[in-house]
Amino acid sequence: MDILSLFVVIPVLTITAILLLKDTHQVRMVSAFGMGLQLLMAASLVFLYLTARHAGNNDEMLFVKDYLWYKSLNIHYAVGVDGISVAMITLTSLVVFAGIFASWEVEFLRKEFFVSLILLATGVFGFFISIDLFTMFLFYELAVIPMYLLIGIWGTGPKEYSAMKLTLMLMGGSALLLVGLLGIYFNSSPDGSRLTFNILEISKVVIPLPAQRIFFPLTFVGFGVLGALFPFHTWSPDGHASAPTAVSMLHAGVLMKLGGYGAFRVAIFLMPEAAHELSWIFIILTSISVIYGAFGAIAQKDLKYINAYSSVSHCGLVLFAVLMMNQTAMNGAIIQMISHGLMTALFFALIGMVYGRTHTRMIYEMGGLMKVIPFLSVCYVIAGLASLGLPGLSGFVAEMTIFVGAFQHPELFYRIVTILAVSSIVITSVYILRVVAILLLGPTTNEHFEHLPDAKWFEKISVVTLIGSVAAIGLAPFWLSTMIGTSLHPIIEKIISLNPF
Amino acid sequence: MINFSYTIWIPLLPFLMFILLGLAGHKLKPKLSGLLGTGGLGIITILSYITAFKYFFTSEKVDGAYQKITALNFTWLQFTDKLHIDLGVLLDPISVMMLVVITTVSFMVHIYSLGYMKGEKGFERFFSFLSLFSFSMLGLVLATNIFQMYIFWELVGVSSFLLIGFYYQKPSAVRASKKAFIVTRFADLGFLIGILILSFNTKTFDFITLTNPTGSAIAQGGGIAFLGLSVMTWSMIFVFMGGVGKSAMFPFHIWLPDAMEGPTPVSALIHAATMVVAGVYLVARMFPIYALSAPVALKVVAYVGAFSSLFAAIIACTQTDIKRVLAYSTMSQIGYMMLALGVAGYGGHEGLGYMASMFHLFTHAMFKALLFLGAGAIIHAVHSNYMTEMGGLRKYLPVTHITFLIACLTIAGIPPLSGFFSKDEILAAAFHSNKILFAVEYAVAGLTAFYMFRLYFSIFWGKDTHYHHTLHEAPATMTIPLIVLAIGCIITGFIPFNKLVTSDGRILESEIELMIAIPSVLIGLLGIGIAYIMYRKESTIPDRLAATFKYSYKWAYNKFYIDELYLFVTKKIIFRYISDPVAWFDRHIVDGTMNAIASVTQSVSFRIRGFQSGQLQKYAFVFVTGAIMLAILFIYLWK
Amino acid sequence: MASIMFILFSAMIVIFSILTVTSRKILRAAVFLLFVLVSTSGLYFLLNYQFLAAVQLTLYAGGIVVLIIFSILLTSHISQKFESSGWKKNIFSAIAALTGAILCVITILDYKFSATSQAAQEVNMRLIGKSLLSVDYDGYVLPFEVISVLLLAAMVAAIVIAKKGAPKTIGSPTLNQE
Amino acid sequence: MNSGIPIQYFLILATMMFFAGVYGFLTRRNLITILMSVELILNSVNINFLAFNRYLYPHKLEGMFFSLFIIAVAASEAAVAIAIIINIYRRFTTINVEDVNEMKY
Repeated sequence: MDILSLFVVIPVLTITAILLLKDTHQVRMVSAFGMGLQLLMAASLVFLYLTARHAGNNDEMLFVKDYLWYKSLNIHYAVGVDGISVAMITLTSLVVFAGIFASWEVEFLRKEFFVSLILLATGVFGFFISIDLFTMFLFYELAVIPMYLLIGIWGTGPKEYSAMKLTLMLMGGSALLLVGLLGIYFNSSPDGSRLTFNILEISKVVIPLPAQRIFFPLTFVGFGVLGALFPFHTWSPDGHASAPTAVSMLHAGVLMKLGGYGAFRVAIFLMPEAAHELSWIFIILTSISVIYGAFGAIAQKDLKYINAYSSVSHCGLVLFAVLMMNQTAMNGAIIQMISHGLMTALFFALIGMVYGRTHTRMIYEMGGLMKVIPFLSVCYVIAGLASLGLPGLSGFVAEMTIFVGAFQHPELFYRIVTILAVSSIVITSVYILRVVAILLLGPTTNEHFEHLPDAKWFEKISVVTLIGSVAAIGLAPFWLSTMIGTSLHPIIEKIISLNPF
Repeated sequence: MINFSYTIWIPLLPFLMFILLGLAGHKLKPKLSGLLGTGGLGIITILSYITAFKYFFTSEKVDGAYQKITALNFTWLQFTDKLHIDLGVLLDPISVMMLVVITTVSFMVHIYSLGYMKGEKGFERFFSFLSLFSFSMLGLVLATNIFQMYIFWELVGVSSFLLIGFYYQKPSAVRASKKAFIVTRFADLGFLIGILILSFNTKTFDFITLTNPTGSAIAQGGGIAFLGLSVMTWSMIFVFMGGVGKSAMFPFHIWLPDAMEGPTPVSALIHAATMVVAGVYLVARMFPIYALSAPVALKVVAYVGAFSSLFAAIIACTQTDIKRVLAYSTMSQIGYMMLALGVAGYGGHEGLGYMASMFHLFTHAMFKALLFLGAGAIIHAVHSNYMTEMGGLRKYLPVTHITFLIACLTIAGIPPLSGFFSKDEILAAAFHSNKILFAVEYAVAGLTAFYMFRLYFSIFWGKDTHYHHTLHEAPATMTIPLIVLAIGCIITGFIPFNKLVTSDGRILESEIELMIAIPSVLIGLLGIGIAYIMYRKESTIPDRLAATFKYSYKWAYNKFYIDELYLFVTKKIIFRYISDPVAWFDRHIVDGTMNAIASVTQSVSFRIRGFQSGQLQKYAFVFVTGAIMLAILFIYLWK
Repeated sequence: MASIMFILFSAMIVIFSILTVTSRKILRAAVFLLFVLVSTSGLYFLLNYQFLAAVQLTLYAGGIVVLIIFSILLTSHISQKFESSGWKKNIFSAIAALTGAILCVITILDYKFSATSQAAQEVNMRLIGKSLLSVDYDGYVLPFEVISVLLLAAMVAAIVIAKKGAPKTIGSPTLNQE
Repeated sequence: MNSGIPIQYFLILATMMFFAGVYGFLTRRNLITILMSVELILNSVNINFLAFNRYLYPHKLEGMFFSLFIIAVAASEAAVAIAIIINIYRRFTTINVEDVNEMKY
């Protein structure tokens, strides 16, 4: 058994174990154990990866394993990682781990809840380790579908509507994506040899430009739907608002990153010419996402909506940076994915905990919580500061890398758009501070809130894990940035060599 | 070469204190945590003095100029081969000077806070925030590159936010902290854009490379033009925008008066002595570029500074909240410094303004911290911020009275106090460069003397107010810093700044020009005289004057309605005309489109579900007919 | 002789088929069906498939029709006339059926069936029995087994479905409540 | 034994029987009569099988066996169908096919 497949096998084993359990109290222990193991695996993967790189292994992908799966279409179960996937896997295991603890007190159908949650995680892990387009798509779908159940069954508010909307829009996206992937597949060998789904093999050939022009937008939009690309982002506010805590965390923290990761790894990496040609359209869309999401967040009254719009803004920044197609901006995009993943998971965890106490998410119904639940409030402030890009926390590193990178673009148009995107940092601070001021500061407005209990041990584990990671990236971004940068190098080289701009 | 690598501990120690007090503060006894914070700062104050001594007096000069020493530098985040954020320690005359200023004032404020904040809830939190601020401010001044400066720039912003909002249950404090953060954040946007443009053109962040007067970065400046100004000019104007925000220059000054909602020691440290001069420091840091490559931007600096100083001085004459008077006074004095930088040139005698600006920064830190701490002592005793509720306090608070008087005389520019020297240099620099600006500053000098003594007389003299409780002098922890700073006010004027801190590191020959010094003292005395007449005793003159110039008084009293303008822009335009429509648009147009697609699909399905009638025979009929049709089609029609 | 028999049988089949599907009385329809089935077995005799004809008589005419009649007795009155379907439905169905029939007939008449030169095989019981149980190329043991399983399943299913008082095993829960 | 009757006659006969069955299937409302129509259809198919077997491939037995199996299937089908019909009658007290439309939409 190779180490990467373990990332799929461990969740599956955990699920099996949960299903065999009779006692629902043990379910969460088993889940926590399984996902803790996964976190350890991720840590050791980082270690192994860095050791291998240090030992001079300069392959594009490490730990590659390839099993033929379906012969006539040449589908393989092919796995492999580079620095980017390693970083994303680490992110995922962190968020899932924190998510398990954030949903410690789920009572209703607990067993089924954890099974769905871990199934979702399985899909995400599988997605990040795959280097075969078809397998990747399979895991992608595997991640999307449990979402429907998780929101539809354990959600709040208009959960059926939200679940339906989210699933339908994501499925619509994956329909486009499937067309795009098949388009890539059928153009994967212009010289008439065997067609392939393997990313590494496809990256060595040049897909004919007319085909790229058709399939690049399809693939990009397909992934873009998941990455909350304007105007396909509207599932996100409703979906997040209705989802239970851990699902919001996982969804905003990890699942939305599949979009950015896919857009980068598939759409741009495999079809750089069309990407370069068409990037201006998507640059405009993504910068609209960035500004528009931030402005949208200002006007919201529901904590989760605020955060959902903020995610639109931040994820817009990811796609924005990816489209700039230079080393620094892409590096920033990856860091932003990780940083936003952690931050937004933290946010949703805290919102869930606050909601669990006050039973409302409307900011105007709360106030002065800092005095009542200081631990959670301080964590909320930290999350907010991370989100508005305070140095020392991860958001700053990511945003600055993106901005500096994007501003190195040789064309004036892109630089001007970058300045527009930069202005989002102000708007972000407006809505973050607005929430912090209304929610946490000021006098305690409602006497019912005077005696709320502060965080319990499992909530602390969840929150501290995330804050620790956010601060770690913020204080010492160098190792992460280098790990990603090294892996980006061959990709950038391919893109640059084809587009001497 | 002297080894300066220990200087890393100067910012690092407060950071460790912050972590310690922030994480474990609530477990320690409040007193212990206060002492820990103060002790940490005491150590780095000593370190700073040692550094200053070593730098100014024992380090080697090359070609008669102080060198920029990079004591420590490591790459924190790599963007491209050339662009990377480093963290490190850069020592040059201004950063060393700032070290001394910051650690001194901060140390004094720490001691003062031990008394002032005694018994407050969140005592240890206060000290951990103070440590965070000290860390950030020291990191800012020691920055080796512009991006490091930006990092710490943001950090001082956030520590200011946290400290202004220290009384987080007070809605006005929350509002003020929010305002301060957002306004400065908006200005920082300009700073960031400036950095981006600058780095795009020069491909470096490093200060030494950037400000090397013969280096490639400055030589590049003339280049590409946009709206008639060179790229370098644009980037410098944007960078200056950051400075405008942090230093509360017009038009980003609105946060500073509100920031007085924070505890008074915070106002003294952050909003008088250190953080607000960061903008001045920024311009000084980039000065060679401004002077050599972007003279237009430098002009902007000068005019913004001059206008702000006049504008703030006028408002200060009408305010009644003593901390707000001081806040406007701060703004006015920083305007002075900006102006001085703006009229300076690089090197030689042209650099007088630069030197004067730094000098004034130094002296201002002392006397303004003193004024604020004195005001704190008064508020501590009286429990009110309004000078209309004070009067005759000289009897109750003798130490505070004397030190406050010294500070007032210093700011009024009365020799031989330090303010006289620095202000005189500024006026001289302005006089040699631009007569209009000189006239403005001359008037401001008079106004300054007037409003400061208005304050002084109303508090310590004036009518005898009856207080609800017996007033008593502040404890020693509060008076000692007052005395130390008062001594500072007296002696710092004699520091030979022209030998130490100049634009090019060389000694600048300058002497007091009597032609300028005498009139400036005279106008100061005139201001004091008018204040004496109006406020020494209770009198009706101020009210009558206010009635005569009703409209102008009202405008000045309401700060020229700038706040209202901002409120209009933010509340009306941003919230009502941008955010709400965006939210509406998103819910109804974008999401509406998605929902419309869904509902169209649904209604079509409802239409066609009639086929699925459950009537077996209908199905069969359709099937048979279809089969027949297909048969006909394939056998006869498809040939 | 054969042609006479053929004409007789086919006339009976056609007439009674039509009567089966048009008769308004259900029991009568069942009896007409019986006539059709019997005539069909006559045709089988004519084609020299005696075994099959016997099967047809016993199974179809004997078994199924009796079953049908029983169920008729269980579910409706013997003389019950059911209301005729709407004339629209009748007409459209008739048109569809006629069109189909004409189409098929035209196709049949168009096609030239080539006569075979192979010698006919004697179909006797021995051969049938052997073939049914043979595993050779020409053997039918597999379908035979499948059919036996099917019959068994049908038997069990019929019992389970028709069993009274145990509706939980079948049907949707909403139906149970009625 | 090919007694001069052309194979087409058999086929046409089967066709008529078949479409009579189809007509019945489409028009009758009583489930039992529908079942009878199905029997007609099955029978017509049987006739076809046997006719083809006898006229075109007399040396083989496929058609005959197929018919045999069809009869078996028809028997089991009738058994199950009648069980279902009785059950439906119990629940709906009718075996009118138009009233049994729970599965619509």
